[in-house]
Amino acid sequence: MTTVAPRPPASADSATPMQRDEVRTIFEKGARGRRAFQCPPAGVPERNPHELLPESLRRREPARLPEVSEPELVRHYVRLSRRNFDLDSGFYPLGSCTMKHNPRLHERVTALPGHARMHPLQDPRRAQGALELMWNLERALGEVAGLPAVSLQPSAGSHGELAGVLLTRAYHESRGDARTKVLTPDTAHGTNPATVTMAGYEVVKVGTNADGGVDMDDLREKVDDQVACLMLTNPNTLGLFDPNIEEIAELVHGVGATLYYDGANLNAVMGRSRPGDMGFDIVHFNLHKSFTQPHGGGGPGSGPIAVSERIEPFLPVPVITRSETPDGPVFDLDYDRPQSIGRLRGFQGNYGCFVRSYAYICSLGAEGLRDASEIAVLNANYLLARLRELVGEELPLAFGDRCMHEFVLSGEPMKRDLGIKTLDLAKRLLDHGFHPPTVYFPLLVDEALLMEPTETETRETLDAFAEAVASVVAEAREDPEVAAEAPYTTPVRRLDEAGAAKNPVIRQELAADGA
Amino acid sequence: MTTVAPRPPASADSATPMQRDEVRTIFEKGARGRRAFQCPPAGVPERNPHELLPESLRRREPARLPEVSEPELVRHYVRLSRRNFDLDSGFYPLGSCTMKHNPRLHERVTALPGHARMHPLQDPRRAQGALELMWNLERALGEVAGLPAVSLQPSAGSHGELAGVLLTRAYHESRGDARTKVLTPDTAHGTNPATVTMAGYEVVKVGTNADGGVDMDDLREKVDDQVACLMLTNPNTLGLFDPNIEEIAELVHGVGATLYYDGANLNAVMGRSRPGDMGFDIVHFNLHKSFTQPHGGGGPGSGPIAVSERIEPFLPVPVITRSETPDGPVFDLDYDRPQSIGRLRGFQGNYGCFVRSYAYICSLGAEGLRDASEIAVLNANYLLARLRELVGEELPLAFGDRCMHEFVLSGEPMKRDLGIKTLDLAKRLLDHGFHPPTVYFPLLVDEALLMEPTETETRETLDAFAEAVASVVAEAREDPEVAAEAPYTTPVRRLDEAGAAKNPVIRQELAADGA
Amino acid sequence: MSRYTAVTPEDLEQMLATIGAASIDELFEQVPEGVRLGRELDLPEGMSEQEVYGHLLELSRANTSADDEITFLGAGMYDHYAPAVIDMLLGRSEFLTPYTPYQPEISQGSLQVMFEYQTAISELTGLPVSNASVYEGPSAVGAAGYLAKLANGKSKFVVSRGLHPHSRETLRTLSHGYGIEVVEVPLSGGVTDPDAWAAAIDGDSCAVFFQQPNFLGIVEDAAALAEAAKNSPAVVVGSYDPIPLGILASPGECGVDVAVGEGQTLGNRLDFGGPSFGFFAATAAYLRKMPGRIAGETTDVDGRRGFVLTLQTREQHIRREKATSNICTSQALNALAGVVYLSWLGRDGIVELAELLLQRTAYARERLSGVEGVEELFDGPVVREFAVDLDVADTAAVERVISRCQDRGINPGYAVGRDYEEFPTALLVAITEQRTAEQIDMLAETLAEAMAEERAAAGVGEAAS
Amino acid sequence: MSRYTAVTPEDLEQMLATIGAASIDELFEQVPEGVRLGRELDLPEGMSEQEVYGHLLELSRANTSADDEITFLGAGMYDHYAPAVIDMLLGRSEFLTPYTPYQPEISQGSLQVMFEYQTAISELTGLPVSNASVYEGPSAVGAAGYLAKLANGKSKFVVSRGLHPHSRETLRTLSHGYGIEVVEVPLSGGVTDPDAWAAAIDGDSCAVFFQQPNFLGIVEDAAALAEAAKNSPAVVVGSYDPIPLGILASPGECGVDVAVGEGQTLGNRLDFGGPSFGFFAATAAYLRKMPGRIAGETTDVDGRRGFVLTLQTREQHIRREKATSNICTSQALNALAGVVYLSWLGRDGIVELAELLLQRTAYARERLSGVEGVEELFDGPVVREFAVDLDVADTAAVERVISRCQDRGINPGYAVGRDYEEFPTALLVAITEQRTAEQIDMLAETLAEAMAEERAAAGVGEAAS
Ligand SMILES: Cc1ncc(COP(=O)(O)O)c(C=O)c1O
Ligand SMILES: Cc1ncc(COP(=O)(O)O)c(C=O)c1O
Repeated sequence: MTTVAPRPPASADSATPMQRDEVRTIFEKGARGRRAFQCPPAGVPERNPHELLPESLRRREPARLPEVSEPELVRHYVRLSRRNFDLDSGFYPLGSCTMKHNPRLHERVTALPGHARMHPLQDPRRAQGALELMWNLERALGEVAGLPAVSLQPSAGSHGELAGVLLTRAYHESRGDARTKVLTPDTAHGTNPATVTMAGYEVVKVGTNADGGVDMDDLREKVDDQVACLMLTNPNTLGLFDPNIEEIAELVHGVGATLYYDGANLNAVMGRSRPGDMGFDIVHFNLHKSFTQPHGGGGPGSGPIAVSERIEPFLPVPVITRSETPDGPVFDLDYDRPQSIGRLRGFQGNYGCFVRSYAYICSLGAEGLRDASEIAVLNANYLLARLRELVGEELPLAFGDRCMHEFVLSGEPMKRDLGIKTLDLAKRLLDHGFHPPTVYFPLLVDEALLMEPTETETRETLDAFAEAVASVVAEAREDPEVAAEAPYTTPVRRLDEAGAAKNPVIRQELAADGA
Repeated sequence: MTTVAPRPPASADSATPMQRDEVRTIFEKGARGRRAFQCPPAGVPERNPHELLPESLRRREPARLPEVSEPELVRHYVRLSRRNFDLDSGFYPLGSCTMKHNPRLHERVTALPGHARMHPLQDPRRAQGALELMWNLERALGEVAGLPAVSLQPSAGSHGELAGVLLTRAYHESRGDARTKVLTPDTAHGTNPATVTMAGYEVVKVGTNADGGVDMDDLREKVDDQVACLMLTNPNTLGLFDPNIEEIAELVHGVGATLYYDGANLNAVMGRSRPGDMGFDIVHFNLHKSFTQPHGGGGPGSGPIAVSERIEPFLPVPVITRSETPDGPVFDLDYDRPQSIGRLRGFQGNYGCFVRSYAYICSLGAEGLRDASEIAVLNANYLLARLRELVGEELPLAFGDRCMHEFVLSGEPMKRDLGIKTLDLAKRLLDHGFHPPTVYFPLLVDEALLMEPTETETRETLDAFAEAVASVVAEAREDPEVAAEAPYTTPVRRLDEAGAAKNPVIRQELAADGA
Repeated sequence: MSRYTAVTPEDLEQMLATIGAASIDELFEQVPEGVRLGRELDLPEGMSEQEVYGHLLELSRANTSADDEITFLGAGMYDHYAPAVIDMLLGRSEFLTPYTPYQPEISQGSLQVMFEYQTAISELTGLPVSNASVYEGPSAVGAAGYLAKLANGKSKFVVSRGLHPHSRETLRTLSHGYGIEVVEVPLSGGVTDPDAWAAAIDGDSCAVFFQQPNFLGIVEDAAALAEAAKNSPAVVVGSYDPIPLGILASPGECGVDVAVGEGQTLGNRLDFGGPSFGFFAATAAYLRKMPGRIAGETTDVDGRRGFVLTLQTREQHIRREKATSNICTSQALNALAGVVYLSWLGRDGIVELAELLLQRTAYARERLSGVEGVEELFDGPVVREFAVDLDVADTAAVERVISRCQDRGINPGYAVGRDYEEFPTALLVAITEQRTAEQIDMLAETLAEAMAEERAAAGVGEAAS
Repeated sequence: MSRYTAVTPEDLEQMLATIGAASIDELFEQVPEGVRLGRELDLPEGMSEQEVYGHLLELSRANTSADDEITFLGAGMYDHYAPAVIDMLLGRSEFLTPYTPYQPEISQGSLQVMFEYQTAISELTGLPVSNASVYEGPSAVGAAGYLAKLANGKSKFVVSRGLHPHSRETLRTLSHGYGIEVVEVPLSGGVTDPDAWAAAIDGDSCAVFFQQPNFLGIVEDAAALAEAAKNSPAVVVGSYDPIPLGILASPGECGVDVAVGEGQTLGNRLDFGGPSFGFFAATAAYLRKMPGRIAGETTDVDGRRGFVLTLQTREQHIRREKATSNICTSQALNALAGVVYLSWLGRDGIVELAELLLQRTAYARERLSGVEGVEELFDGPVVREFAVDLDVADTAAVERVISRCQDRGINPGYAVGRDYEEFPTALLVAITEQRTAEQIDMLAETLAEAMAEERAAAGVGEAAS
């Protein structure tokens, strides 16, 4: 390892330089006795607190929470925030994550007291706005999926998957049909197999053919009456729409299994093709992908599911109902669903997310949603074309010729010929001010780079990104060490992840005290 | 000039490196036809627009406003924002500016629709909340000032000054007394003399004595029956409370002139001493200083005035009134004030600022306001003590021994002995992540550094700042070039201000077009 | 052109040329004809920003929110005051819009927040290990069950009926999948029946679950409940309300193995039930069985301190079908609200707040017990919520009483009979620092009126008064 | 300890020791005893955040805001929709909390915003020079007057009565100080009387002032008004409503020297009247007489593009008594809202929006003229606001009609008679894109009812119907 890596031109995007080593947690700031909180007076006749709560039930050691004034609190977290890269200030082509623009309108409407300050157990008669919104969102999602019934309850994609596989189980059990296996392609996202296990099924992997689609022979071989379900992403995680989808559906339905649609890639096909029409029984949506929830550094999300007629009786409770009355429609929550799989969580799901995605659908309408998918596909193909033009040899497309909303390049030739890995490219892109694409996924492509530009990016940004990738490749041709030691301009550089896992320090040690 | 200035350790506080030269304005982004705005349909029977507005009144050249999508708009301004230093992330000891913490509560309450969405011409009977708030704020400010009447109308400190001098004029004129001069000390802020001219008076400067107070001999000499007013800041811009204030008041009142209090430094004395009790007739407040308005990069502010009995009849219209009725108090706006100087602006002043400062006063109460001033003075004296300890020789205190809420150091010895100017020190502090103090003001101190830490800073921050100043001085002792060419870590470095003024480019040139 | 996209006709032309395609339709040729939609979706037309705002505002006005009534409704989510700093910080693009921190070099903000959050939760629970959040309360209980299954593979969950009904239902839904039986232990005198609890725990017990304070608001003897499981293989899981933990014996002090709970009260909105977050803490023994993200401290190549996602071999993206959980997207932003809230409260503040709740709740309990036809359901210690029994016919009558109160602008609480047939006429009343003594007095008066009305309508008591 | 300060008892002790003082009182010894307060201020006790929030919420609820009624009230401030991006950007600490950009190296954000703002205002007005904002509309008119005084030193301001009454009053207040006489020119047929205007302008005219559209909403022939001053020394000042400038002939196209106006409609809240901003643009001739901050483009020592405050020798901190204005703190944040709003609208959007106003206003004018007892006051062209005359007794009756409408949830506008004795029974009605056709229909119906009631009460017309 050389000590003086060639550095890119010094950069500084901020007017508040923070020394790189100045990393103190909130627990390392403040002082004993400082506070941001001021407690209001109780205002009631004071009772002896130790009579109200006996000593035996009281805590002995205090929770040593931070002790800071409000200005210290604000400054700590504002400064900390700037150690993040974010979508609002840079391109984020993280494949499979659909990092599309998050309209600020959504934060405004979600914050309205009539939404934000609604208690989830409010009498439905006094929650008609919330229920109507959820009803409308269910109908819209059902229309996008091409399926008749929707539950908004799951909290994220993987939660939707779990709901979906449990629905499959309930469906089979209702027919006295105890099945044991669930098929997932080897391109599947990790949540799919993990979900299968959690739902008590065995995972059986299905291979991928040379075109990047499901290996039909392998599928034919594995599909039998012990198969409860096939979970599929379509377009799949290679960004390719499976041309055999109709046959796949036929095969799966032929053995009485259900077909599950992992909706993470729905952004490719909204208004152009519908999972229900492809033969899927159960679909989950990632509202935080296709329907633009801000991702919050790892959530919250929301993972509604849409299902076919035959799955509908098993949906989680409660279910939203709508009845016509002389005074107009009335919405309610129905808990009386004898075949339901039950609850997956408290209350009615991540309503705050529903408000955002509903606002999004209202903004775009039918045409706008289709347009979004079309431009997502256009942008992906444009970026792909630009990259092929610039670095087609070093970073070839892994499968196929065109793509849907995302595509996978292989960093294999680059690694072989230039000596830098996909990871190095990713790290060097940080110095160019870009978030790297998803790397090393899907697993079946060596040195994979999964790129998803989304529809909300400009052509100029795609060009700049393609040129940055090309410049990293060109630079590596001169000196691979540059990328191998990148990044240089970030608050920290490559971190010791192995050490972190080996010797986990997952909380701050605090000084003991007797107070 | 050497080309390779010694550089501080590389720093990067942000996860989105922006190349230093990447400066494009919003007019240089986007493309013809892009848009963030979507116009709602008119929804009325369409009329011929050219009949409604004849061609002769229509504009010929379009306003070539930016053309960007919402994501482009957001990204532009979010990135741009990070090229600012701000109080929420760093220490801002800008003397005379009282950069105290801006509680976020204030933004929340100001945004409540019942405040933010109030039309200023709403019928007072339907604006009782707003008028009550203003009434309460007037009473509180009057109590802090020790004066009986308040007008909230002026938009900022200098607007308050103008109101004050015009009130003085109205007062004298009402007595048939045409005076011509206004006295201002040489330590006065620039707005004072500028105001005097705008109000049609002649400025007469009063000197400063060796202790940093008003030169009493000079004052005695200049005070006569042509003097309409003496404008004073107390503590003054040296951070010193004038020990002769009672005598000054006597002298000024002795010739029938008014005494004006520039309230920019009120943060030193809240709850400890009151301008009214010192003999002042008119006081302006900078709500954006003592009463913590976020400064917004140069406003908005608010500059209410408090006045004595004899000045009250001349206050701007409208005046808020309160009457007791059987249903409780009723507030109204009184326009019928025959001696009033009239309006200084539209409507009732910067109400949004009133909400914030009123919330602040509610939070702190009497004790909290006094406490704020006490800690402001404590912090200033502590910082002064620390700096004396560390760099007392190079940067001596300009006047006096202790200070009130701020103090002035002289960079003269540093310049003489180390060869770096106050400006260089200021610029080098940027690399340490601090906003520099006010420099070259007040004018009567050579190489002045005016430092005001405020009460909301921690001791740790004051220590770190003092040490940064000391380290710049120490560094200059080694190599004055470092500071002379600082800063190094900022998005841009020293800018050509002379060139900018000589050849002013004050708007973007846009390509002509025929559209 | 949409306001969120930027392809002008010129852009389109040039982009298609670069791609070498004649049209966008050509790009969709991958989609087999048989599954092309071939029509526009049946959805309303798109709207301008202001119209969408107007529509959503209108819907919001068709709700009765905690701004529109004085609410004593709790039962799992509570109307606490969240300070304004939280809005500001959560609204910052830098926290709001990034994805999960896969690239640590440019995600130190999110990662350090996770580390701080884990520390705060660890302190609060007195347990050494916390993850960076799970979805929310009841599913956190479910996740704890799955951890237990992975840990010991036993066949039975023993569940106190004091556990929130949503948690019990969720546990049942999830455990059905992997085949664990759920046995419920009844309450006795308002707390988990200690004998039934001890009797239900045996060598097949995979995990035992209780809630603190329990659904009726009563503080359980958590140490005793944990002790009862000591000689079984069972993982002891407690579902905790975090604010009362300011004064209640911590899970760590009580011998609890896994402490979970609903994080809404820590700086998150009510939001009609979500998003909030679930916290999940455990003893060191379960570190490598934890679900979800965990941030760890480390150093970079230059020796600088930094944070990374760690112990990822537990997770689905690495371990796939062998993962400890399928969770991926979680509740990072809500957990940020949580750690900011806890830092805002601070070490002394959380104690003061909990003591305030204790006092006001005691006052409210006393006040309501003085109302005609209303009496304390149980007399165990409570911190922030308590149940009273109404002298009315049935749960429907309780709901009518509630509704009568609501018509007067006061929401008196939750009808316990909706979930507990054994307490058909109980009303669960929640107190927060936002409910003043004056409002508690109003509640007592309003409840008295509503009770009188209900009893008059039903012909009970002084019918005509 | 206060939540905004951080001095613990240990801090205090150590700090006093470092200072060498025994107590805080000692630090205040500078203040002569005679002027020490010696008691606590007579103010209420401090409150917790939640209590302050509650109090301010309560006060806000005692107001009838534009959220609580359908409002057609304008007369200088208008209920336009401001997009959500503005809240976000103005809420960012980086824009919200810095001072005026005295250190350009760490203020490029604010400075570039100013430069962009100046460009946008320059485009909108068709004038080459814009400052970075002044306080608000009427005081911007006052500032234009002072510029004229500095420019030519003449003795008379000629002012159209179409200029907003607040602007006229402000001009009078300010000009009294430096001794300029104000002469008003009446309206004729709803616009500035051209003959009287011409007659009033002479060799002593320092400046002439008109408003576009004028207070009654009517579009003036700005070019003709400017032309009339051409052979005088007068500076031609137009006070403009910025959104109609999307379609109205620009000041630059009309020969106006200085264009000012109220910026509230450009992305700022109503806020009961402020803060907003005033814009101030001029021909190149007046560059060095402009008040306020101006940002200019330049380069740094490394040749990088950057922005600075420029032409500061105009300003008070440099020139003191010789400054072109005393303005210091101005309205930077509100001007930021302005440039973001204009960028959001965009080149085509501002035209579309103004055309929308044109159509809806025409519709409203027609609808209201159809109401019994209501007729158009003047028939000149209008864009966003118009006056009708009510067939009632006097201004008080107009105010009663307004109040009757407000009781029905609609605020029909402004009683012109409050400021114009020549139009005692006129009602000024403002339209924005937030007022739909349906709401305009409701206005017509409500006004009809209110008029009928008022006239019935006064015994006019079909009293009993
Ligand atoms: C293809 C795919 N499936 C499933 C998921 C899981 O979704 P979530 O993160 O919402 O649980 C993801 C998200 O990363 C995904 O990309
Ligand atoms: C001493 C002094 N006086 C007056 C002013 C002017 O106040 P404003 O900026 O609010 O007009 C200032 C502000 O910088 C000041 O420091």
